[in-house]
Amino acid sequence: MREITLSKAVNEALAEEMRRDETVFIIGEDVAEAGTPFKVLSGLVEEFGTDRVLDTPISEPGFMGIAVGAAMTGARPVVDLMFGDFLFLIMDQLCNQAAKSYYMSGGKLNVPLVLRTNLGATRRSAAQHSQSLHALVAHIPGLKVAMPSSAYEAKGLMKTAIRDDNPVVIFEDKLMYNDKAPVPEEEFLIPFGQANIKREGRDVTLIGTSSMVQVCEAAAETLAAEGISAEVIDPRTIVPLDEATLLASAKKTSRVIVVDEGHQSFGVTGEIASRINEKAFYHLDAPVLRMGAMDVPVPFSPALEDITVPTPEGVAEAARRLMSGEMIHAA
Amino acid sequence: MREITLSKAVNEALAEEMRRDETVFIIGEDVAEAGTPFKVLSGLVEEFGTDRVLDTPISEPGFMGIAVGAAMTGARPVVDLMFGDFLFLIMDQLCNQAAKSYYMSGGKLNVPLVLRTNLGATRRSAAQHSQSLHALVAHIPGLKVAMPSSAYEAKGLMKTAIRDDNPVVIFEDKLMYNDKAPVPEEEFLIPFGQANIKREGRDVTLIGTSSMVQVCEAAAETLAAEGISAEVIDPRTIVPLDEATLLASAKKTSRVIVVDEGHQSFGVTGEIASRINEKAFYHLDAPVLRMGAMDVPVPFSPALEDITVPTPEGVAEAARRLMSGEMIHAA
Amino acid sequence: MSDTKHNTEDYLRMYRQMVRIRTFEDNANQLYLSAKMPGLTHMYSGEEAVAVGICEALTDSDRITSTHRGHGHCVAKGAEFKAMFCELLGKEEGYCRGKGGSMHIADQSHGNLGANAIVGGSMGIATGSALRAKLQGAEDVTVCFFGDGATAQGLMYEVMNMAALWNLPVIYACENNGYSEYTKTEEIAAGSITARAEAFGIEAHQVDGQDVLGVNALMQDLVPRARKGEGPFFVELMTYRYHGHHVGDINREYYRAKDEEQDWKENRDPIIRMRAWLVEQGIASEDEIEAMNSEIREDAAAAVDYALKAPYPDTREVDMHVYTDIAHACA
Amino acid sequence: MSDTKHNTEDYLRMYRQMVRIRTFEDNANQLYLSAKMPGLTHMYSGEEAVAVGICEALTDSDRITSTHRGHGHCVAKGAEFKAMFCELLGKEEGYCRGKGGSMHIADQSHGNLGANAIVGGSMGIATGSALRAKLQGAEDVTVCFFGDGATAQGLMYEVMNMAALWNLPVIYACENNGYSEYTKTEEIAAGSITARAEAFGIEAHQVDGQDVLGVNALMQDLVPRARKGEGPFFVELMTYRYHGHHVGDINREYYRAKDEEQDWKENRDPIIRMRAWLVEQGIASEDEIEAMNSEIREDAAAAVDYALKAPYPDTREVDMHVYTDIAHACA
Ligand SMILES: Cc1ncc(C[n+]2csc(CCOP(=O)(O)OP(=O)(O)O)c2C)c(N)n1
Ligand SMILES: Cc1ncc(C[n+]2csc(CCOP(=O)(O)OP(=O)(O)O)c2C)c(N)n1
Ligand SMILES: [Mg+2]
Ligand SMILES: [Mg+2]
Repeated sequence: MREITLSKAVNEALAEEMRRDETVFIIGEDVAEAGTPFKVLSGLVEEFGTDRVLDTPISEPGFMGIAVGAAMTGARPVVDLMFGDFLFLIMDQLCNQAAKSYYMSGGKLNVPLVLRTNLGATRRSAAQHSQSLHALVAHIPGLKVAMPSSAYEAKGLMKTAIRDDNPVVIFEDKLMYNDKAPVPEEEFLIPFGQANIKREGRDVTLIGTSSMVQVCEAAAETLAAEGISAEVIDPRTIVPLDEATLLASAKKTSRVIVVDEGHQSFGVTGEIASRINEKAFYHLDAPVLRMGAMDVPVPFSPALEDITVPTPEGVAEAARRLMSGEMIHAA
Repeated sequence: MREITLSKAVNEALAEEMRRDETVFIIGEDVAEAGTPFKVLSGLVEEFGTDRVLDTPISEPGFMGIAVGAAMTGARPVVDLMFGDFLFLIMDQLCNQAAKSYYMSGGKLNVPLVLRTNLGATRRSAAQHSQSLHALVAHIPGLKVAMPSSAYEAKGLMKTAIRDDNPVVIFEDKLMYNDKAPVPEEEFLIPFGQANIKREGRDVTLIGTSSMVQVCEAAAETLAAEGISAEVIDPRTIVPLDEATLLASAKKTSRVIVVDEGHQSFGVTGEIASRINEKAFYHLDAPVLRMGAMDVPVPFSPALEDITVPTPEGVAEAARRLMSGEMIHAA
Repeated sequence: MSDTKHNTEDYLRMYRQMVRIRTFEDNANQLYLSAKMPGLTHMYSGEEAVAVGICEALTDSDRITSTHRGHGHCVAKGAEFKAMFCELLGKEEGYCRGKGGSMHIADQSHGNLGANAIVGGSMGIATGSALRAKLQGAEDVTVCFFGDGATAQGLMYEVMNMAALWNLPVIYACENNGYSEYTKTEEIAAGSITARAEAFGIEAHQVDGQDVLGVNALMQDLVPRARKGEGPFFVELMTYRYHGHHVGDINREYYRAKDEEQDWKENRDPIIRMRAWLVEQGIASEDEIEAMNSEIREDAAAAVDYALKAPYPDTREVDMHVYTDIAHACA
Repeated sequence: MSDTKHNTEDYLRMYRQMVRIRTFEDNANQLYLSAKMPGLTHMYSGEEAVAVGICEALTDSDRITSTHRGHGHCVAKGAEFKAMFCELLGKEEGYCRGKGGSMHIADQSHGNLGANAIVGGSMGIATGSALRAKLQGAEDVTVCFFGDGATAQGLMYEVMNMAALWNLPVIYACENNGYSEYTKTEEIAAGSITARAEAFGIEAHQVDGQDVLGVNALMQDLVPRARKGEGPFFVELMTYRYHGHHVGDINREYYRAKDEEQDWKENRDPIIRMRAWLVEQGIASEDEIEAMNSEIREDAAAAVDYALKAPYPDTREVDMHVYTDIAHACA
């Protein structure tokens, strides 16, 4: 199968859906001629024109609100939010308006929009351009949250998101835009709420989101060499969450590590770990371990930044601890 | 000891601190003559004048940003955010600016401000005036988060918050403003990061935040009558979190329920449950149970709203299930 | 006003709609005072000429966005009493199935995109609806209602900028009733409100909001111009609310003199003015008008009765309408 | 310009500071091009007269807030090269101990409240600093630097409104360099930028931002007036950035013609203009100026050298400075 970059995968998904459905349009800063700073949208304005690839002023709350209104009345906007950190600026329009409209109207006014944004540290962009804020969005009922872990997922989930009649937030890892993966030429969609078992294993389950799937896969490689068989699972969407697949794996391996690039505290790892603890407790040989990003603003200095996020070594080490039974003494 | 309302307790705390420290001022909508819609601040403008009790236009991001700048340069603002739901409007100033300034400046520019706001449903205020959004704030490093459960805590935590050199967010339960509790006449502070064991017990630990402490206490009463001895713990601040006290209780009772009024998914209950699972796993007879608010926008209709939040009956029922060992089959 | 003979029906309908709003509010207030309505609500009484003068210049396919003080807009845009009272009481037959209540009430089928409990929260939505109209070549115009207080929200300037850059068919209708909550407009608005719109190159008008014919005449000019792509426009409507900020705001002399209220009610009431004009012009006799008034009163009484007896939504509805495609979000 | 003789030192310092900024930027760009600098950075070259003309009218106790394009403000407000280059490279001796980097750089001890990576993010901070000054009877003035692109952020209007209502000693300095990222200002700003400030009753000026003496003269007038409570003021400074949006934005002809760049560089360069004027006025000879330039060049080279060799912060610093009173946030 051909291999394309994550960036290209997103671009293709958007182009295909825009061809299929005239009501789809893109709105955001420097999305047209510039194709975004990450160049993900290059070429789209040439095909679809400035009416469907709309450059906005630097008004995140404004264009997010505009997207909500357009979505409510028959369009399907794809909002481009340049950095995930800017979510803080649009939370009201996203969480008080988009997320609640369908419910508050008793099922009358739905908001089919997609918010494309990103996450991920280690790009030397410091505290306001490096956050992974998907947990905040996942906490708000009414929003769906997709976290592609490769070009394949980026394409399939984006297409599903655009066709979804609810507001969907997609977090792309900005460090992965140039990473290639096999992506079929033919059209495909990835349904929401279906986890992907990236690698089967017996001894320990590694659940990773977004780029942490790669981290888990790398850890699994290392562990395999040591005779530890790790299962790697990518939930792909955290809302809705495919609990069944996660629980089945937990029950099989009896040991679970959840890895996510958001801050660890009050984040995604706590939710997933809790669900597994609650529903597979008597099958577990050890507590579900969590590995999130450190609870610190992301530092600029490379010497500091790199140690704030989970690494394959860290995950492998945690898996070894789980296997060794060492946890018994800790807990 | 005299009993005063939570509203009066907050008012006293502010008045005392404003008398003690000239740099403390209050800023927000209708805080002066109106004393806020909840009348919590009545009388303060009469004592301290409109320079220290500042009415603003309806510009939440604006006055939050102003508070950050004032705090950075030598004042101690107490920001009044009328409804916790409006947090979505000020997230950028709170989370990108206030929370990170000290870190981004390498320890040079700290931001000693207090953000007073509220949480709590069942006031028939619908989806945009009923949210309990403390989990979002707790996820962001650099912020401290206090959740008073009675007039006593409301006073002691507010005074501590004002003297803290970091940004602190205090969530008052808007349904509790008229609830009375014993509060000493003499000055007192409640240190952050110290949980309060509200009731000792042997069989099950009920951890509740804010108004859920009352819910847990009521459940404990019911359970006591049935011969089940419940320990009730109020963490008082969720950042910093007094893990030690929670773990000690979990190890003692072997059964834990965490009750919080925020949405259950990706919220506070998952964090607390995970920490206990991680660090007291081998002492637990059953999985830590979580009871948050339903994952739905808060509905207006009383018939629906009341069932979205944890109740004493629900907590008692969950405790009974834990005691009966029924969980084994569920998990 | 030249076409008096030809427009007889229009004039009578405007009068009728204003009386319907006033009557609706009188009943809503009564429901509150007799403790039959859950929560609080904001009365539109006194401002009827604004909603009616504007909405009578719109067609059913034109859209509006409304505010926390939204009953007037809802009636003026074509809603019926029964479903409105049902919504106010949280009943299943309400426009939002009881999930929205007063602050989210809307007859969505007549183009009302919802009342909004976030001050200024609908400005993006209205502008987005207009963007959708432009992109899709639709002819509808969107009117964004908001109060003087909402002009303090930055969102307004963001979306006005985009509306102006893109010539969107949106009309910003600022209902300046002299107060936001308990504060006079001059204390929260520096400079000039219309000049703010003009600075973005938007044509702005100030008009007497108590003169339904004047309001309507202006809109009869602006709406077709907006349809032709000459928008956006900004209109400041000088008006007054007769009640307190909400039904519970009864002792309000500390911020507003009784004399002032009396003056507006006696000398500038839009209904009294219109009635006198109708009689003077020979369009309707006093008797005919009285008959119309009582018919409306009876209608309202019957609707209140109906709503009081109507059933609440089934509790199973609580987690419906969170997502379009997930029947029960918490199942 | 009448006081030429008396102000010789001031003129020389202004020239010197402009050259220092240009030299700093040339070195920073070089560090990027030679892959010695982590991440990206935004060059101030071309805009020197703005920062210098303004900051030379301020005292050390006056405050400024800065932007993502903040090196110029930082130098102009009194920072030294060594700590600046150390910060740029993420070293421990940087002004922010390497935690901030280019986008958060600030010599806090000279009243710089920080560069800010959120466009418009510092507008509240600057206004709050001014509020603090007013409340505490301090005499300092705060200057808020921001770009033309930032005028699209609603926050600006919120805080201008409050600054105007409360007569705060703040000066909003809009650096209009014709572009925000890859978009021309006229495509993102409707109407007139100064008129927007005037609509809030704020005195606004437009000035040639390439003329350091003109900028300084205006500020010498406005700063003392602001100190006396006659503020706020708004100044739009017409300027130009010589480099791309950031150092990596090299092929930029798709949004900006080379001719245009050349014209600004050759015919309107603030340093060339000032140099010619100094010589013409007999304040400095060409030789003296050359000597000054090379001294600055050597200074910079030495500082770069120093910074390259300086140590990174110890990894134990990673969770320090999250809170003032918690030594290690993740301990
Ligand atoms: C963002 C936000 N801030 C504050 C409030 C609380 N609040 C509700 S109505 C209101 C006053 C609104 O004034 P205005 O816009 O003039 O409308 P009016 O009530 O006069 O019709 C306020 C402050 C809110 N609902 N939303
Ligand atoms: C809130 C926010 N939106 C978008 C960005 C990305 N961004 C960084 S600089 C910039 C352009 C800023 O333009 P302007 O204010 O004119 O400043 P200039 O770069 O021209 O100095 C943008 C869009 C950001 N950093 N913050
Ligand atoms: Mg008003
Ligand atoms: Mg610019």
